[in-house]
Amino acid sequence: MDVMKSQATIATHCIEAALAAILEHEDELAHLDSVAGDGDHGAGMARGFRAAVERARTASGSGTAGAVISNAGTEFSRAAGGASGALVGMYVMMIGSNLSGDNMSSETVHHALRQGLASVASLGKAQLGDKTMLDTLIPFTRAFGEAAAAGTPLAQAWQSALPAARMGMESTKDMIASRGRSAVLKERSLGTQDPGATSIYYVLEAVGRVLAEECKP
Amino acid sequence: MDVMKSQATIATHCIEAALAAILEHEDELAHLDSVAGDGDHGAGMARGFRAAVERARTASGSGTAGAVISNAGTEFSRAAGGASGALVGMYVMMIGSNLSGDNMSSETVHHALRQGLASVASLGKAQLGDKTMLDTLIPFTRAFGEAAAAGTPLAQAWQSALPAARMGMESTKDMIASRGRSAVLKERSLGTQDPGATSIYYVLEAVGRVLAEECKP
Amino acid sequence: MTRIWNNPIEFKDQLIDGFVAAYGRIIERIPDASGVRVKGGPVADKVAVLIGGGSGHYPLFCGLVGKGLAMGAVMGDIFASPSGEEIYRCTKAVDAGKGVVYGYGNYSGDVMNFSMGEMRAKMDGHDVRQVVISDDVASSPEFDQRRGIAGDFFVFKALGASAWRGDSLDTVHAFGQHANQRTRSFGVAFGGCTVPGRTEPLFTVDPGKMELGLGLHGEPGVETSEMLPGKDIARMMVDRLLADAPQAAGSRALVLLNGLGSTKYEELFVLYSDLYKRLAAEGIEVYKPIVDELGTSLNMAGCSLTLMWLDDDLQTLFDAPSESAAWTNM
Amino acid sequence: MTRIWNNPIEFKDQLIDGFVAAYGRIIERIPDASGVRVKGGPVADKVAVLIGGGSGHYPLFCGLVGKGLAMGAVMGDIFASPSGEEIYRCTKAVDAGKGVVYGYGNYSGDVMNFSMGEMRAKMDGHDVRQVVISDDVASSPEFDQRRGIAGDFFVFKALGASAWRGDSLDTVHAFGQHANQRTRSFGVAFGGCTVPGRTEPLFTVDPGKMELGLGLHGEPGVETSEMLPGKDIARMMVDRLLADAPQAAGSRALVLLNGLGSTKYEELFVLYSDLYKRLAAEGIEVYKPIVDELGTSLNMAGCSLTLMWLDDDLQTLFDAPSESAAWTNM
Ligand SMILES: Nc1ncnc2c1ncn2[C@@H]1O[C@H](COP(=O)(O)OP(=O)(O)O)[C@@H](O)[C@H]1O
Ligand SMILES: Nc1ncnc2c1ncn2[C@@H]1O[C@H](COP(=O)(O)OP(=O)(O)O)[C@@H](O)[C@H]1O
Ligand SMILES: [Mg+2]
Ligand SMILES: [Mg+2]
Ligand SMILES: [Mg+2]
Ligand SMILES: [Mg+2]
Repeated sequence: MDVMKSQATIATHCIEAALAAILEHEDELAHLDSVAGDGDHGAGMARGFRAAVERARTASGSGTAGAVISNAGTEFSRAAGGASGALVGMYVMMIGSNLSGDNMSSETVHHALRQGLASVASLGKAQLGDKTMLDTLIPFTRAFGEAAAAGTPLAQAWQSALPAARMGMESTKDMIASRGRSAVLKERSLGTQDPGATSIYYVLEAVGRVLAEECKP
Repeated sequence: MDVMKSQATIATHCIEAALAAILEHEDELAHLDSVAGDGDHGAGMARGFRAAVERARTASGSGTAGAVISNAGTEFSRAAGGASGALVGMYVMMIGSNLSGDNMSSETVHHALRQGLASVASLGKAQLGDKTMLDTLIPFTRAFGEAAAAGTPLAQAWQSALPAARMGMESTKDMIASRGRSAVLKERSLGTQDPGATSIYYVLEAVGRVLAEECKP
Repeated sequence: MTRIWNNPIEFKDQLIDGFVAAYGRIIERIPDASGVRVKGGPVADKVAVLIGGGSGHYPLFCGLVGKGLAMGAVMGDIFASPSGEEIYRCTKAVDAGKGVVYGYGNYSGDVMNFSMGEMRAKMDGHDVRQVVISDDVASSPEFDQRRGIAGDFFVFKALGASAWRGDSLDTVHAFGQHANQRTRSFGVAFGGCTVPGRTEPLFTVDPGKMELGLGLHGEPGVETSEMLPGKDIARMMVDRLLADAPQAAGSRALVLLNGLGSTKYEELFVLYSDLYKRLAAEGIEVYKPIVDELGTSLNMAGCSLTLMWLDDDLQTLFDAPSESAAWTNM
Repeated sequence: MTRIWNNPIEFKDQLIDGFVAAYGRIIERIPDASGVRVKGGPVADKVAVLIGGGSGHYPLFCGLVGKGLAMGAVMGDIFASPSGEEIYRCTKAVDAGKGVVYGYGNYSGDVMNFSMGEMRAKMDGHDVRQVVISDDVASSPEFDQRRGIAGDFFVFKALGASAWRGDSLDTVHAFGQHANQRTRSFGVAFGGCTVPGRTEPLFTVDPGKMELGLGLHGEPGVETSEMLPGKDIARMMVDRLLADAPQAAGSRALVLLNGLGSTKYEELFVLYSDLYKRLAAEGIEVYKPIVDELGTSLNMAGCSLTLMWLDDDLQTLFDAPSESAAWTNM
């Protein structure tokens, strides 16, 4: 892969773009989480990414993309708290620590995304259809993997996987929660999109924009 | 004075009519008291007269009008509490204990009303113009005294004094409280009629109706 | 708003019933009266402190009855002083023969009713003194015209501790007066409360505004201000209190940041994070601060700051152990 | 709604700052972490109970740190579990070498974060056990799927008393599990709370309705009902709890009637006046009932009833003296 900027810088931009996307949607996320949860999802994601951005910037000077991202994930976790703090933090951290060296191809990224996904699934013990962020992440990772297997470069592979992620996110509207706080409310969560599935989609979309801009093939 | 019913019965009816009048205006009194006070004036007057009615009924069989009224006043005080409990209770009690024997002429009633008024003034240390129930009671007692001095029978004297009481009550709208809870709020009480001045007017009016009906000259 | 009730008319009786059922290990109902006293009745050889006022202010007043605190409390209806008759009955029920000190907030209804109760009790041979608490600096420029609000707590603690250690009637009374002289409060309100059976609040505060100088009975404040961030509320509270500090009272003070009902603990701690810095900057040496609800106004939104300037006597009285439904210290 | 704040982002830090400033005589800040511990640091030869969760529930969690109670509390943001990292740091700061028992309410965020904290602490050689509290009968038919609400208090008291009298790690942990097994709660809500910096409540309840099975984090109830008079709420609460009573647990029970924030003491006592009769009619022998705010949800309107069925061990643990900012008993 051929890039103009250092991969650590691009990684930092990805984290920054994620923060911007969350801040833009903070009220919407708060609202989604208040229907059947405790309304703090927007604030928690913002808290996490604010701290993650600071750490990414510090790490970016000396480190690799992987180091930037894993540091950002650790810091996200520490600062955010809550279910999403643990899960998203773990996701970002595992992606970072599985991005070996500076070889950021769509295949290595796919490997990292799968490790991230596996860690979220094992930490949260949720499955597809449980109305969680997994409903965005699983289809995204699958679609990304197919593109990567077909040899699509990173930025395009990422773009090509977003529609699947969006469909996954939207599918949570019709689901009844069975994990996380809103699980208690069962039917009450019906009709409302899952906040975690929504925020993680915004993050994926923001990262896609940075990759499209900055990873010139 | 020539009456059909026993004076004790009439006295009991007066207390009952007072209760009915307060209940009818309970919300209005609550509202007036909430502007600069604590909103409990309607409830307190109702509590007092409810208890007073029970006691009056018990006392009515064996006692004189004076005994009925003084018992009702004592019971009003005990049950109502608050500033108006002390003041109105004292007022009613002092009227009752100054109604000697069964001779209920406008003159003996005037004497009793003056004793009641004096006790309220000395207990509360308020003066005309302080935005209290005294602003109803003082003009009422004065006008009643004039009619009594002119030899007007009880029921008519009472009627003739009500307009002065009403004017007194209405004059509290333009006063700034300087006694009682609302005194603290000073200007905030301007424009609102004093709750105690209002409730005592309703009581006087209700008693007037009973006297007009039941004291046939 | 007040939502749990059966019948507004029976509200007070049911609340006393529930309170007595819950805290029967500490207090007991005074027979035939609207009040409670320490379990087992008045304690021999001790002056009895009798506190009271309207209901709706828990833990004022019944929550502060117990060893080291009040011997009894007489309870009026919501926001209504108890009647002279009830006060009289409770006086008889707490006096162990050493006399009784009344402690209550300065409201005209309470003053009249406690004075009537005192009159009757004296006729029966009870020795009675009064401490009328007037800590609210917002309510009048003249000290003894002021209302009593959350400062009640510090005065009751001093009265109770003095009585329980066996001080004479005159001494207990003098400590109560002294405690009141050294206590100042200032409060702000953000929203009014709703009494049982009614659906409208006693007053409302426009969005973006706050009321200064709240009353503890749901009375609105004495003036209206723009809503301020925590640190500016802290500054204003401290300024108002210090402008009215008792003369030559030193710099050591108890501090109570009191929630009125709906302004909750986390907010109070945030406010306190600015208050303590402000108090320190003004040279106040804070002793055992309290951030809690010790005098409420049903579910009113707001809070008040109280300082009681200490001397060694008052500090000893505050430190003395006590045990009641709502305040226990060892 | 939450009205006092400076900057919503700094709300938690300022509340910890204010809490530590106010109660520095009992607790101290854990350096470099979002938490507090008993003043002077962990006590030698004692197992440390570390409690925690999101903020907004005072006195849960920091208000219950002190002698006879928790050794420390780790504090998350409003309604957000503290992170694994914070939990790890606090674990290190409270362990006196005898091991640590975590006590917290069963929410997926808390479970994940405490488990991550435990994992890291174990890697550093700390011996850690967990008691995950699941008292809310409304939240699931399966006991260990249930949320933790006000029952936290009874479990913390048992854990703390066991730890402070010197029990081993296994014993403290076992008493915590046992206490949780015997604790049941059921709550109702009348109105939602508003978190700092927002203007809309998390949920609203239509006039004339109430929510059954409230969450302690501003989650709405699991079903909606007509608003009922106090005595019917009392009946329903008791029925729901007894339908789910632990097996063969006897009839003696602690009782906590807990206010969520805006449902005030007087209302709770009125409700208790019906509850105690109902409990007696059902043969429950109530021990030292508590009517208070021991687990709030900012200014949410509502309340919950908790029973902990006692045996002699649990009764002894409850009676053991303790002293913290919000709970002191002698
Ligand atoms: N066990 C789980 N597995 C996967 N995702 C989960 C799980 N529990 C919660 N989530 C996700 O976290 C989101 C809620 O996050 P947030 O509101 O920040 O945390 P909390 O529930 O602690 O308040 C949910 O919308 C859901 O997507
Ligand atoms: N010192 C006083 N002298 C005469 N009337 C008074 C005095 N204080 C209060 N009042 C009357 O009592 C009324 C308020 O009564 P109420 O609301 O029942 O008592 P409280 O003020 O204790 O709540 C006032 O409107 C006023 O008319
Ligand atoms: Mg949430
Ligand atoms: Mg009034
Ligand atoms: Mg009143
Ligand atoms: Mg949360």
